[in-house]
Amino acid sequence: MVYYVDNAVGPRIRLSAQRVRGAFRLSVDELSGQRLYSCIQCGMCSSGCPMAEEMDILPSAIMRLCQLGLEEEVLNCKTIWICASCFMCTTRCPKGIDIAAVMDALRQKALAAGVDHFGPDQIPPEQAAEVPQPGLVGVYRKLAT
Amino acid sequence: MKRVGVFICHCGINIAGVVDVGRVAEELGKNPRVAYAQDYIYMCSEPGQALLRDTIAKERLDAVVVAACSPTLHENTFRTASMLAGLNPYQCEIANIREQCSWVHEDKERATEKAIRIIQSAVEKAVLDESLTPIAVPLTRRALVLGGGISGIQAALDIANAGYEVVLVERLSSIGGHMAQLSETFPTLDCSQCILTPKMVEAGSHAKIRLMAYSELEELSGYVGNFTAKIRRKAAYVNWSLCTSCGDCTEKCPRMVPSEFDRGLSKRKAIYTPFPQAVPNKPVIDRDSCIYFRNGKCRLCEKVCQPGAIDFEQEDEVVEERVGAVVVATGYDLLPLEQIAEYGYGEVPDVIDGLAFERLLSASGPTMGEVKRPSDGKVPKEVVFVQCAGSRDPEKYMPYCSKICCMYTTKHALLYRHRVHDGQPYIFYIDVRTAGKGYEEFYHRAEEEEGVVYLRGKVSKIFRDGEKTVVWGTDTLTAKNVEIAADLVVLATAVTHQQGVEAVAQKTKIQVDPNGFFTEAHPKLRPVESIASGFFLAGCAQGPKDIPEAVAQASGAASKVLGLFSQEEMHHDPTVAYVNEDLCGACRICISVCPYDAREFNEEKNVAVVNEALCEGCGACVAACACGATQQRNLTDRQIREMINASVGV
Amino acid sequence: MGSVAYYPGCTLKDRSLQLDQSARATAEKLGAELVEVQPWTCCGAVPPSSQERVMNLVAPVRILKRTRDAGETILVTLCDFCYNVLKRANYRMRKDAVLCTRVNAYLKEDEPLRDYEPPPSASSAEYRGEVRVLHYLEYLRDEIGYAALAERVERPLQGLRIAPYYGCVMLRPKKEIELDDPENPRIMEDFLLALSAEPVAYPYRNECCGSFLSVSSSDSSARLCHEILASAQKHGAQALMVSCPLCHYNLEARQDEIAKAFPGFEKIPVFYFTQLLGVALGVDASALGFERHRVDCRPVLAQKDFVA
Amino acid sequence: MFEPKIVCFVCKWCTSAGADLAGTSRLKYAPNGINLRFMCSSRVDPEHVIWAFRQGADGVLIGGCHPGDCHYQDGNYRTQARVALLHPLLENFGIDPERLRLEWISAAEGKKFAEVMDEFTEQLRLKGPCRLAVKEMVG
Repeated sequence: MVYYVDNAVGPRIRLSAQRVRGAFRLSVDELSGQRLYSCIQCGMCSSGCPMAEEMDILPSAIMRLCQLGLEEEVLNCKTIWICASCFMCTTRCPKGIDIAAVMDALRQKALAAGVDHFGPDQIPPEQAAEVPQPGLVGVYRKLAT
Repeated sequence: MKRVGVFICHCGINIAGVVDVGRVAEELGKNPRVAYAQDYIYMCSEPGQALLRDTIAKERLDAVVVAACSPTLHENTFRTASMLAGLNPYQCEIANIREQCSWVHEDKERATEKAIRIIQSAVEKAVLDESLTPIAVPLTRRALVLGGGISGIQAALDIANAGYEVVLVERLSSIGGHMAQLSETFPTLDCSQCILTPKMVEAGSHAKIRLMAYSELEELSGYVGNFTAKIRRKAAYVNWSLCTSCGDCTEKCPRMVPSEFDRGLSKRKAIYTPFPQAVPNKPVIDRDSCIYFRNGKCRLCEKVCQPGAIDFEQEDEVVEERVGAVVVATGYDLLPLEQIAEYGYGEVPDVIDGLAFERLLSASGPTMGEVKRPSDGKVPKEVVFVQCAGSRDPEKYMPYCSKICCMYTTKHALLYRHRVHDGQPYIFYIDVRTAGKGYEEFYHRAEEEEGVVYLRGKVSKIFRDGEKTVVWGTDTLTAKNVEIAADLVVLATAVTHQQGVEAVAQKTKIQVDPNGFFTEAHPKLRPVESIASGFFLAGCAQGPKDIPEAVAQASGAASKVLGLFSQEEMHHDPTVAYVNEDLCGACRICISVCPYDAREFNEEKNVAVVNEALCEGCGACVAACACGATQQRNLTDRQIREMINASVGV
Repeated sequence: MGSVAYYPGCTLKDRSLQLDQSARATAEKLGAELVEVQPWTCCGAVPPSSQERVMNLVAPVRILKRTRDAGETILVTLCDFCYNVLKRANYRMRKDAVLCTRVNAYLKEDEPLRDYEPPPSASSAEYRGEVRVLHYLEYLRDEIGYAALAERVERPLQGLRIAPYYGCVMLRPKKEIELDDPENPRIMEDFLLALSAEPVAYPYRNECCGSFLSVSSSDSSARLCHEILASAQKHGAQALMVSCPLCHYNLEARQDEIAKAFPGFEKIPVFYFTQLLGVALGVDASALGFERHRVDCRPVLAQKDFVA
Repeated sequence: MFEPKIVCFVCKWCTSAGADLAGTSRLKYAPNGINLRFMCSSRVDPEHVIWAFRQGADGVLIGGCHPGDCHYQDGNYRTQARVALLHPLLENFGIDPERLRLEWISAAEGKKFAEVMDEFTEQLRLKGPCRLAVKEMVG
């Protein structure tokens, strides 16, 4: 039985060593080659993100959720599919974290579950014929397995 | 009749451009009280000063008025010049016709009128000015330091090393303060004992320091340079001069009570030294716990003491010391856990405070440096640290930031990780404040390299659940509520004023702020002095601060004391209050309004008198005096009336 | 100047022919010949990050290795994505010895399959980042020099107000690209000044155009592009200038959609920098591929008599 | 135009220093006030105020440090209390209490000093001469 309204905060999350030092954060660290613990939550990545207004979770909050090992929240969010890999965050991060790489790592983990977020049927043929290759390769590489 | 000379400065065109200085000189010349009036281009220049000096001699002037810039700039210059010409410096008055006239007005006619009135008013004052000499006050070059923590030790050593005697008074039986309880210090992680104990030993054995441990200030009288302190040496029930510090008494004592030094995490005896490195290393009997004092039997310690140092008949002794300056370094305390309702009122066994955790981390602590929780001695695998426990909470606890907790909690988490490799520390914080050299780097080290999880949000509730201590908090960064089933919770409880600060404040008359910390004379420019002369502040008694800051302030206070001691004798502005004893109605209002206790009542003569050494010359008592008996030198009511007359042009 | 090794990349051979065409024409005018190092493959098109790093690096490093083996020290490229991929791959080959060894191991494996004969001088030595990857703009700035370039200008673009658009991958991430300051770049502005054109300063020059999102989420891309274009117009630009085919596609080819979504939006031409260079150097307009544009660039140029 | 005479009792530490700052900042204000510089505003005896009015002042300004900033701990609080008691007294004497003004002007508030002087002057201009001038009393 679920009593919550849509997008309610949800139940208290139990933090534990297992969670915060668990496999999820470590795998994101490894996949991205970054250290999530070095994020100081200053929010600069969020404040400069051109796509932030369309995201459900700000990039800095994504970093935070990863730090706490909240895998489900991260992998089910929209943000990671909205990131355009423009590297604005990466360029400005005061701790030198490649946040775009973290987003890539998260997409990769989410895609490993087998659900593509983009398919050939979603692109009109006339567009497919004229979009420059980096756009096509990019969308398949980032949003599909 | 007094011969008054008036000198009007042009200050180039700064004054003369707006004020018709020639006309001013002419007008003043008409005043029958003015014997001489002259304008000059730059009065502060050497020729200007020479003019002043020469005219004083030539015209046999008894007083001068220099109409020029603000007295804050050149009052000293002109008073010195007057003095060189043989005039008493208090016979020189400044009329400010630049900052408060020529620079602020455009209408030349009216500015000239105003300048004339300003100067006339100064002339009226000068006519009635007395010749005064600064009040000389003798000086005892000996300092009293209250409190034997790191601040007190530092101040005492600095003063003593400069060659002056120090009386160092410590309430407990050993100096060292809270620093002696600490394990390691941030951000360098050097061992607290290792850097503190040499200083304790030095202070304890210094030829110029009279260490009075287990003593408290009973009474303080006098004023700057001349205090008399009565110090109560509490009965230790041990004759320290006979005691050899062998420790046999402590070993044999059958009575065990919680150790204050270990924050209740271990037991001590009823006869004890608080910790092994204590200075002086002499035991005291805790009368409240001692079996003999409670029911008249036991005296085991006495039996085993070979030198016969145990003395159950010992009584408190009050010693009188004369000192010239007082350094207040009475330290801090922590907000008791028992006062924090939402964190279990101190009833959850595995909720401890920061100093207790220091003892758990300390190699010489109750667990020899192994982190074991109080409830069952198990090594905690998940430890939650809660910052701002009682700080930054004006509603329920302390309104201020305790300043040191961010850093010591970071240190705690880091040291915990060093001791328990598979342990997970969490820190709940509101802000992480790391303003200090190497502090931010230290914080990053904990977060990045040691995997300390920082959670931004205040813990709302802590409760026991079986073996676990459950912490309910939030992480505002993800906007999610979190809970942690912790094995140990460490509260960074608020740094509060020392117990008994009210008594010290009352005895010393030093102002205390609403939070119980001693108030500095100026928050920026006089941070180590009290507004009351002769009192200096050091360490957490003035406000929460870390060791480097406390030491810096202690050295600052010591240097202020040394500055005071370096004077031949002290001087004091003579424009103080005085009493026409014939007029005094003995109402004593003056005594009640004086902020400096400079007004006293002479029972013999039945009049109120002024202690000139203490009087700061504010004039509050003069205005309060109903019968005009109290006057202020060179600012009498008569002078003020004449000045008013001149300024309205009567 | 002689010949220069050149990597056009897929897009320039297919969807952005005018970029390739105009670059070659301008190089020729400047006395340099852009020579493709054959055979070449796709660089991978997506900047390498995440764990796929190793596999993603094989293609670009192969291109770089072949360039080195052909005896070249410089590789010029135009497409910002190719530039980003090649330059970052090169950076990693220089900085990460372990990664370098692993990538080279893969390259060894494909040796038996190679369909080309390595030049006799080429060694099978591991590739360690020896080649310098240069953007054509960078080549113009650092190898030819903007001062020298200015001297070659036949038709100064006096009075032409151009908003340079940098986009993302040309400048970022700074540590690996090091072309210019990513927050306050000068390379395009200085280029325009060399051509006597007037660079327009506007805040959106390094904001993202949406990149591949124009495929998956075209509304988002349209929003971003509209902000960029409107900002440039507000600051007085007559046209934009880009170097990236994807930026060009998003900012130019999709202006119909932008106009639909944002009433009041007025279309604005978007040049490739090579086209403006061509005009200034006196290359015939027919060789610059203007006919391939959706928003005709020629009226802006014709206004000032830069082209017929 | 009627130009009121204002006697200003200013404390040395704050208000006089604020007036000096108005000068160093070259602010311009009405020249109607003459500053009498005391150590502390608490030196001002209510009698001085009455005396000033008797001698022909049209307004009296007392300037002290802001609450909590008094150089002598709490002198300005005493001043405040005295002024509060003095106001009804002035009324009894037939003096408009608004002619006695208490202002906290710090050493940093040169602008405030200038503004207060202008405003007070204007206020007194509108009120006209204080009728408790000594001439009237004597006459």
